Amino acid sequence: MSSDVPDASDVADAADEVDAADAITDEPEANDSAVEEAAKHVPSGAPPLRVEGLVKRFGGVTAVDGASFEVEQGSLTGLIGPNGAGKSTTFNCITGVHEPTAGSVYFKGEDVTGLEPYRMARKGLVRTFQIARELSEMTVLENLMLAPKGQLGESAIRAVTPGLRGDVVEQEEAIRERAWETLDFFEIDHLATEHAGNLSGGQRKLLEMARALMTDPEVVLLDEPLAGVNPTLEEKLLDRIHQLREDGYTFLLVEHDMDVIMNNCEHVIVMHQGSVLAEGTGDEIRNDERVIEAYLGEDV
Amino acid sequence: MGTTESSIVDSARARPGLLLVALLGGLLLVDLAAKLAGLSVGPVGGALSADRLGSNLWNGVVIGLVVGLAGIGLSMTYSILSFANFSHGDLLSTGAFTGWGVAFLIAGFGDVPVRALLSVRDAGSASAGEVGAHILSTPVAVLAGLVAAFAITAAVALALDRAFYKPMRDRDGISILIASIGAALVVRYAIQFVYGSDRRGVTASVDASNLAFGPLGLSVNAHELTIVVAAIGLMLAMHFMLQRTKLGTAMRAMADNKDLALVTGIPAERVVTATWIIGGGLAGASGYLYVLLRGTIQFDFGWLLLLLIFAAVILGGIGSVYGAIAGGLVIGIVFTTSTIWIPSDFNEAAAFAVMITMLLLRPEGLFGGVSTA
Amino acid sequence: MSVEEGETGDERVGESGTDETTTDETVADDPVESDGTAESDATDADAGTAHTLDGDAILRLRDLDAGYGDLQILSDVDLDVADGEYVTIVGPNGAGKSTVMKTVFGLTTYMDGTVEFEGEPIHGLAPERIIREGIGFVPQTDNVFPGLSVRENLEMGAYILDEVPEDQIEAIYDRFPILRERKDQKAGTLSGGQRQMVAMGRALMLDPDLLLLDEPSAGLAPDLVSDMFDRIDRINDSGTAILMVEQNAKEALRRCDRGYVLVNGENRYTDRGDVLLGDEDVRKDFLGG
Amino acid sequence: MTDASSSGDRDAPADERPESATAALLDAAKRSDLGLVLGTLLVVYLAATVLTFADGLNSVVGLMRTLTFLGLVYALAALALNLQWGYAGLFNIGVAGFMALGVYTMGIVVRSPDPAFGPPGFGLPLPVGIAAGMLVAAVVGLLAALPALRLKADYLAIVTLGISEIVRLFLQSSAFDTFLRDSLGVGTGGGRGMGMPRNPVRDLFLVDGQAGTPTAFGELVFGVFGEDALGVSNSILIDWGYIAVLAAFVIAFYVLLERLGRSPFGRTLKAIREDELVADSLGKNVDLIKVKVFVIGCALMGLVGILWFGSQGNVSPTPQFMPLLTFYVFIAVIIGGSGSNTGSVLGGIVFATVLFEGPRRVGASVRDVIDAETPPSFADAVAALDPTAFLAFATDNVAPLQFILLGLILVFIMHRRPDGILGDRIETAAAVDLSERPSGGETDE
Repeated sequence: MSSDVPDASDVADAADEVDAADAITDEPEANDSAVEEAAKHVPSGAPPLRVEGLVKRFGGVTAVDGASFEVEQGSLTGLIGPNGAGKSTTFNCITGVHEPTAGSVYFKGEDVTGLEPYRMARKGLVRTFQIARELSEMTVLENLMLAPKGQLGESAIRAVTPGLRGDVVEQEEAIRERAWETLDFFEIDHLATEHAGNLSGGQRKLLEMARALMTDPEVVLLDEPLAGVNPTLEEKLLDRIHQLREDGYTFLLVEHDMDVIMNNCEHVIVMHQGSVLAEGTGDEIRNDERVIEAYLGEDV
Repeated sequence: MGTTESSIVDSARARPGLLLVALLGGLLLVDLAAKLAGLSVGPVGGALSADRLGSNLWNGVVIGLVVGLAGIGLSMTYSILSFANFSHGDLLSTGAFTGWGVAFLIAGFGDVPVRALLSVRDAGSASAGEVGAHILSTPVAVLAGLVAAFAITAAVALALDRAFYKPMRDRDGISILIASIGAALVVRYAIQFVYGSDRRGVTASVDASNLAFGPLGLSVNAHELTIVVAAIGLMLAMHFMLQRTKLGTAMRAMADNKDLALVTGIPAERVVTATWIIGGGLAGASGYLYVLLRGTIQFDFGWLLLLLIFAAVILGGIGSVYGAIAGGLVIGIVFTTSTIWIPSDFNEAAAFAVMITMLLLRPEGLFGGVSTA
Repeated sequence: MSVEEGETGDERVGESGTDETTTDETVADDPVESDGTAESDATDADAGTAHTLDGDAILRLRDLDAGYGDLQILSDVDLDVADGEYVTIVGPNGAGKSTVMKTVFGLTTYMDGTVEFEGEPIHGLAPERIIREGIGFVPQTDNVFPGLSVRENLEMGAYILDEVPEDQIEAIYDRFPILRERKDQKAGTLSGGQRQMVAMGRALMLDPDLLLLDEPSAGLAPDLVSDMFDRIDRINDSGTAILMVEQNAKEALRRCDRGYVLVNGENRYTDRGDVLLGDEDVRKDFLGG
Repeated sequence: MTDASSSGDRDAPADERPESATAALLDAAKRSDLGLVLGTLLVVYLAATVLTFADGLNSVVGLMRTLTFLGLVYALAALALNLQWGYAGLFNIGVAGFMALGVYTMGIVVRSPDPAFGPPGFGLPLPVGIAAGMLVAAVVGLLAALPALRLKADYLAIVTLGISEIVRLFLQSSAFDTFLRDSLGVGTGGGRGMGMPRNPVRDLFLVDGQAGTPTAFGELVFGVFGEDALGVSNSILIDWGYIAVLAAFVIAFYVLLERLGRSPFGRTLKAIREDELVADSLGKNVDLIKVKVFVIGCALMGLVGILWFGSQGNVSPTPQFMPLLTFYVFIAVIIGGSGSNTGSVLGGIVFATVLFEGPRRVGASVRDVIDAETPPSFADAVAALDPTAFLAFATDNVAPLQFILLGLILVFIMHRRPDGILGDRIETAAAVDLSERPSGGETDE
């Protein structure tokens, strides 16, 4: 099957619905995202994601200690580092799960430090989880249909009022169609009506990514998307990531499999003891003495 | 890290609710002082005798000790078994009925049929109040009842664990909480079925049982004194058990970190058994003492006390045994002194309000209890 | 005890088995020799592919499959630890190193294969039983009871004994004198290095034949790491076999008798620590190739 | 029904054959939710007929009325709780308090301002009272929810139980009654409670609600079923009229909640129940949605309080609004399986009829046929060493036994069938059909 990427044109219908929804819905945050939605098409000089002097302490433990880096528009950037380097905490600070102790996070030039995860997602930054967090009591299709922004039916009143429900159903049909297309793209359409709890580990990873894409993001943070995935599926997932990149998505990838990082990311950031130790291409990183030392241990 | 002062300012800025509560507390204290001094400025102040305040505080301490004693078991099951036990209040009733049955048996042996004595009710010519035991007239009966209340309730708590909770050991806290509501119904209505639903007096009246402390204007009842001594004794025993015995240390270890306790080789089931025996036994003893204080018994009094016990435990930091005791004292004093400001209809509501405020402002409690789940 | 399944192992490996003095020689005394061995033996692919010992092993894993729930992490892992031996497991992130350790202690989902300790199968036993068999375990994080005093932490290590073994507590205070000074202090108030000592002391309370250490250097300030490794050396010198997972591969391989390199939940290389340390392929496994 | 299922059983292909006849029955009934509810009611009616057959039609219809009324009000309460707990996982055990707020507010708003008739009210029309009742329940729900929803589930449980008790203690308090009279000129009646405004359904049958002067409609109904025809008393017939209203509310609740559930809103609730962080990370404002659903649920509970207790002539805080009421509703939801609206309706009916009323009726019937004096106490019953005497005691004290049974059932369900009697009914959370790919879309491969 050919590349059925659910790109902008494919999802135009649904996206239009979304914009319409934002104008009507009563939640103020949704209006923000409508603005963002419009801004998206205007090329901006600022990088999609920039982290500056990020510090996160838990009690007396400093997990992230002044990390600074940038993710370029349309890139596939790898973030690596030995255990305890602070990668996950950095991820959590960017996505708003933790509030940073100090430092800033910029999304397309805008200071978004400390915004809650849902606000980050609405702005267009979405993440996947290291251990897939599928909603196991929902079907695969429901999992996907949960994600899109600006759903009319998320207003309780619209969902139940007879005169208004027509629009909800119409939008649901568009979202359903887009969900099917996304499932096609990840080749898990045969699992659509399966409860997510019945999926294999690898399939759950695919589901996570498919669901994240349904939010129509600009930047996708992938937390070990390949952990526990078999080689065939791994290839499929990487292939999808590359395809999506060509469609303009930006990826930041945390992965412990070095080969994956070195062979797929054009830019690699190495974290060690909470800060950025080195940056560069895969080859530069591989031959960087400091990186080698960080990974193999220092002389003591 | 700043200095202490700046951190106080910071926390006040970060938590306006806390500031508000502190202000309110300060206002009440000022008002109390004004009342004692007999001053009256607008809505503030009024008249309050030191005697009344003294007796309010004393009553608060007595109730607080009973509630705190009951809270120990609730706190232990929460920290070691990770669920809020809604059947704990009915363990109080279990202890009260069984304990008073034994006390009656000893106090009224020979005069009244045994079956009436054991079911804590009147029979023939003797009313329950007449059989009733008293610490001054029948001290052995009262003390034997206390021991029986502890022992029988411990056995009941253990049986409940084996039948209801053990099969659910690895389930989530809410599922076990719901099962504990079921267990509460079973226990409460088994008590009603066996003992009947009427409220009845149990303590005898004895002349000159009040000891007056002249200078303080306090009049202390012999039963109140018994309760204070017994409750403090049990708390000290509990403290000794927790701090000085291997079992107690293992309990604290389990409450600290269950996974580590497992890999350290602490036999979890044995600790759980001990937890039920001690927690249940203390609940039974406190139920028995509560009835000694009130003088009457009724099948659902423990259930009605449960929320107050929860209030005490949450106030002290759920999971912390010492917090439960301190929380009990605070709740007891709030319960009795709140009548200075509000009608006595609301003293219970005031205690719940204190609990809810605590949960909202500082869910970890005064003493930062164990975090489970 | 039968040893039929011991595959045609490497001679180098067999030697380092039982003798403590060997340990000292290879690890501490003779770095030059190690380098020499590395040169001659590290002929890429065939270097160190036998994962089992010829002789007796107190801990013996064969074809072990394990994981969490339905997620399989380890597949067909073979691993031996001889009496008194010092073995480390290294490997890139996510290789399943800690999983090996937890599986020995019965804390993961066992799927297939065997775990034997001193000739007896131990998989499926409760941790309490495994401790009785003579294995001590120091988890990576949260490895002290913060609300208990140092002494109480140690006492808990000997819970299964009827009496608190005072002489053993004294022995542990002798080994870690700072703990004697802090014996009444709550463990939660100690520094990271001191906590690690409490955790090790607790695991040593029953004088185990084998001590499992999960990343003992994790979270320690760099200047404390060397101290920590020295302490582990001394524990090993007194006869306790060590199986250690370590992030600091360089130091761990330098100090151990034998090392296992795990990649993606499978055995990759097994050899003397210094040999692995000098191996170009091992280095590639860490940084990708 | 039995016939249908057994024939269905025979026709079923071997691999789909259910394990037993009961399973077959359940299986057949599950395919039609309405059939399931009506079938259950039918069984209940059958049992009621058997129990009271000898006493004549009036008794049969009277018992059916009581059972249906209770079944429907519990179904309503269970539906409201299911929205909070079943859909969103919010463990609210203050149901009794929110019901009390609803019905008391309605009473205060609607009652006559004249203190001669008991606690005075504002004397406003009934619809205003109902709206006010729902509003007050919703506002208190909002005040409770705003901070409390950040707490863990077990803390939320204790807070809501505490709020429910505070509400009851206030309503119970004569000081509060006096305070209201002094400040607003209205009262609660304190511990004695307050009389409820006349049920409008009564006006449908009787002119100005006066017995003896039926309306044209009343004339017609009484003529067909009444004492002179089939022999059913007028008051029972009027109650059936109210039951029809309740049934309409059950249907309305059901449709409302199903629509909520089968919408993006319901999908978000389901996601929050399972994993808040996922919902949050996908751009859902979890806190806001939780507050919304909690407030909607509390408003519905207020309405249920009005429909239920507002029709009972008089309300009093104790014992009507004790926490036990909350647990009844919880048991109803748990029996039906939390998360399923059909389950809630069914659980309400089964709880009210089989568990709540059933044992009393059966106990009374058994007591009638036992020829023995009831021993004065349990100890006497045991000491008598006579099984008949013991049975007489047990059947005379069937209420506590019934509660013990309830407790055991609750524990049993948590042990064996945490998904409820209907099993795991995972309902689709979308406004469109998700069972298969719409034909418009391309077919794969």
